[in-house]
Amino acid sequence: MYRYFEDEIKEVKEALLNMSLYVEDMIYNSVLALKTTDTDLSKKIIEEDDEIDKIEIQIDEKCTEIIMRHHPLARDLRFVLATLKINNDLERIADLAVDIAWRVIEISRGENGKIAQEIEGMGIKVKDMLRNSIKSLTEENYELAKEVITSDKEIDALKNGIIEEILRNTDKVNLRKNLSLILAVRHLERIADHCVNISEDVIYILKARVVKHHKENL
Amino acid sequence: MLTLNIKEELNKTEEKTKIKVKDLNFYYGPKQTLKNISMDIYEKKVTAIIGPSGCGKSTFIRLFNRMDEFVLESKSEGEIIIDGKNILEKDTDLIDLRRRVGMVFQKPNPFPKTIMENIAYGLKVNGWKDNFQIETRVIDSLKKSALWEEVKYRLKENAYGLSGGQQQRLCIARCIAVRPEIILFDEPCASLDPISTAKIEELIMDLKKDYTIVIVTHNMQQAARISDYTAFFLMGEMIEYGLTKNIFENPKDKRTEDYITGRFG
Amino acid sequence: MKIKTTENYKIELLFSAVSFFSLLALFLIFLTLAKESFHSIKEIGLIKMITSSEWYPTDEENPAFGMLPLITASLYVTFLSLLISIPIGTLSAVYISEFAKPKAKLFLKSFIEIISAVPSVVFGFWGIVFLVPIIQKLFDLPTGYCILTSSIVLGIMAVPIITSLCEDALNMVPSSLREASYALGAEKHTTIIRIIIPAASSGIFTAIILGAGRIIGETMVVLMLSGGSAVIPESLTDPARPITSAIASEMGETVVGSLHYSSLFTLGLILFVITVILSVLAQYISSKYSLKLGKGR
Amino acid sequence: MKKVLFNHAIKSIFFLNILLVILIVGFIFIKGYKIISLKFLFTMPYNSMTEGGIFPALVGTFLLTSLSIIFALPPGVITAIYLNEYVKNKHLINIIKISINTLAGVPSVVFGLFGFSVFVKFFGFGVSLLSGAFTLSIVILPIFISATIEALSAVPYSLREASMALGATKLYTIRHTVLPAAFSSIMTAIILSTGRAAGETAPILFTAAVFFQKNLPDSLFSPVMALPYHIYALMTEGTHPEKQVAIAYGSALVLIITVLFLISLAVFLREKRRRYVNFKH
Repeated sequence: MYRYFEDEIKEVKEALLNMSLYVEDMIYNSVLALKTTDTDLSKKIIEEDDEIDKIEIQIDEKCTEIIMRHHPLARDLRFVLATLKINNDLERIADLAVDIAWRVIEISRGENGKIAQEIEGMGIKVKDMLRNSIKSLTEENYELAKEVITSDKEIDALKNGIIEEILRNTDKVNLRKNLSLILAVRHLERIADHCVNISEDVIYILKARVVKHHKENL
Repeated sequence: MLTLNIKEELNKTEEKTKIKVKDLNFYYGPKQTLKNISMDIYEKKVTAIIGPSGCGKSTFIRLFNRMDEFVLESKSEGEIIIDGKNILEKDTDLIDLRRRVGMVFQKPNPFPKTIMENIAYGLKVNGWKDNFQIETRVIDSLKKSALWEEVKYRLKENAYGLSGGQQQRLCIARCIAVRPEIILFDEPCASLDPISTAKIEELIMDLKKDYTIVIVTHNMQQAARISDYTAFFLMGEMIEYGLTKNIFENPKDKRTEDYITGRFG
Repeated sequence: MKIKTTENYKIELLFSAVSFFSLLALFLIFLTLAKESFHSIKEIGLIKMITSSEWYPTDEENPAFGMLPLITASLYVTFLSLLISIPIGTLSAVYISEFAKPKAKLFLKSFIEIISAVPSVVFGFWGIVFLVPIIQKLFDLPTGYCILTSSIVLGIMAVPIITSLCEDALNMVPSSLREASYALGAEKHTTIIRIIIPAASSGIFTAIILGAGRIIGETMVVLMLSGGSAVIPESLTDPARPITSAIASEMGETVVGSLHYSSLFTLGLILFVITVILSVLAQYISSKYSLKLGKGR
Repeated sequence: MKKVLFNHAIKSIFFLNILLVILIVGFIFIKGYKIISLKFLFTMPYNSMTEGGIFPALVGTFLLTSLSIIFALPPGVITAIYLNEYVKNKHLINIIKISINTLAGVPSVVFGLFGFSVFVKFFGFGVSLLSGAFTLSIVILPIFISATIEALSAVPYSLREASMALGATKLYTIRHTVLPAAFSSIMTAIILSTGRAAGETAPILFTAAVFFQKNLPDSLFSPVMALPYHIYALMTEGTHPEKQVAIAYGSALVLIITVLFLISLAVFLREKRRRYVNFKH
């Protein structure tokens, strides 16, 4: 029986991985759209969200079925429970990427210059965080998960720096536009927080340790 | 666009009916043990029948290969149609029926013979004479029942030397050796430990590709694990029948829900 | 396929025919005895034969076929030997079933079964060479061949039979009864006397009836030890001629077809009827009994 | 006090019982073992039964028992199979079982009368090996049937189910599954019945046995000497009792040893298998 159970767990893992790749693309495209104020790309991102929602439901159902059929225990139980949460986090990340895409549409036209470049850099960092958190799951890599959690501080610092800079350059003319930029940065920072959540869940799966709100447990 | 690997087989509804049960009633003496049962059992699917002890589930599947013949003073009404023929009719060739509908019992019941002879028994019953052919089929059956690796050097040993789980897999091998179309499992894991049970369940999942399987079990988790369809029996009545997923996640009948959540009685 | 089925049906029919052989044998035995005894019954009359007390079958001028002495002798011997074998047999059974340790129990049961197979002629032989002289000396008798001797030997012989039947009956008492009694703080002897023996009483009764059937039909011991005098015995030390003894010893001397020959078959018929009644009675009681204990599912 | 008395009473009565049997068998053993020798077993009696051996009696008993087993075997096995495998009707089973048990309770001397009237007279076999063997076979039939039924019912029902579920017919199942599985217990039943047949005297009293015979039996229709009858005859019909009693001791010991050996063997085999079966299922 274990063979069939293993297969199903593997199926879920693969689905999560695929979903995360999908979401990664969305993050990257959203910052790219921000840089180039590409509304077409933004619209595509917004449309893609439906796809992610569907996948989320499928993974949820699969997890329910695994619980129903196999009554997983111990590590397997932690895996299924954490998967449900990770699934949720990924969907939220996708939503945030969509939010960024909306900001791009709000900004519509105009030059963002240096700031946009910095936001892109932050976006790529956040995307790597996501990649690493999922990688720590698929590779069962505890160190990598830890790294993701600690790198959150870096993102926070980055966020603060960019916001400072935006505020410094803000005048009456670009107030509305810069507000959207600040929001986009905030979205990216929230994505990073979700990545931290994912990593915390990975640590829960691997070590059965709750590090959420208990950083000393790391 | 990315594609996901999640199979959606459970949502398919186009199944081929293998066994059609129509208005089946069964009496044991004055007592009615099965009441008005109608259901379709689909080809190459695992159908589980669950219910508390004495709900008639064993009686029910024993009608499929007419093992009720040995029950004294019993009477059946209605139809069980396998491949277009009502097998409850008097002129049914029971011998042929039992060859087509194999059965694995609650307790492993190997014959007190060698492993080889055990599996060859069903073939000899069917008039096989050529030893080479018999041997080939025996080996094939052992491989299919995931027992070959464990017994390949002891085919000439007595089957009672095997462990309980191995004996049960031997019984499955004996059953599939005659290439039935349907295999009935009557609580096949009731007397086995969890490891052996897991092996048998895995084997049932493997066999699903080639055979229509009906399994009676009072272990709900087992039904949930291995079956595609589940029927819930209570006091001789079929309360609910449907996709296993639906029965266990969202049962329609209150009694089913009470039973599978353990609130029964 | 159809042909095979009819073949099987034929075999089943054959089997069932053979199975009635026991019933047929029983019936044939009755028929044979009845046919052979018809002559004497018609000639003398059954009632007269049973009630008159003169047994001179070989008297040339005036043969008499009063079976009363033979029947009384049989009853005497049966009663006396039951008196010996019932207490010893039942109490031995109680010992095996309630006192012996499980391993010893298995051994003792087998042992009892084995000694119950000792041929009766051996018991008769032992009686002649061992007991007869002792009885003769003890009671200062002209001969040691008497009712007492044959009763003692028969009693000893019936002990293992009664023991093993009683043991079965005690064994059928569900252990839950025992446990219940012990759980209430009852001691072993209380449990045995108050619970187990009453629960097994009809089984024990069955055992006694079957034992009686065996004793009354036993031939060799009484033939060798009773002494053979065909008069109604007055004391325990009188010689006597029980039914079986009469049949066995006189059969060789009679002319086939004579009144004597026929009257011996009448004796056989009486014996047959008595044992059949006892046997059916015992089975009736034991079947009711097993139903009561819930064994007859 | 009462309790102690009760327990002691039961124990002592039981051991008295055992002691009695040991006394009887032991007595005969002590008196008889000196007499038994190869010569005693394998020579003919001579000098009007006061000297010589018991060879013809041994041969007679052997022939009688083996023939009676051969006669009892087919109807016995078939009846047991029919009762255990075929009949569904409870009343029918009851009727046959009651008749078997009743037959077992019929006194052996009545079997003797029956045998005399039917085999000796009606069929005209005379006092002969054949008449005796037929009579004995009816005597042992109920014992043999009961033991065989026990043997068959010890074969687990699940084996029959397994065979039937593979599409075997009833007859095939019986031949290839039930009988092989019950084979050794049926052998035990045969041994048990042999032991019983060997010790019976009354049924052969008027059907087969003679006190003395010059030659060994040469056909089924010749009368035979038999061990149990030999003991009886030596004690009651002899002309030189004091000399014959020694031979009787020897004969009795041989008979006891033979019968007890057969019965013990059967009981031992049965108990051993019972334990094995309990362990296995």
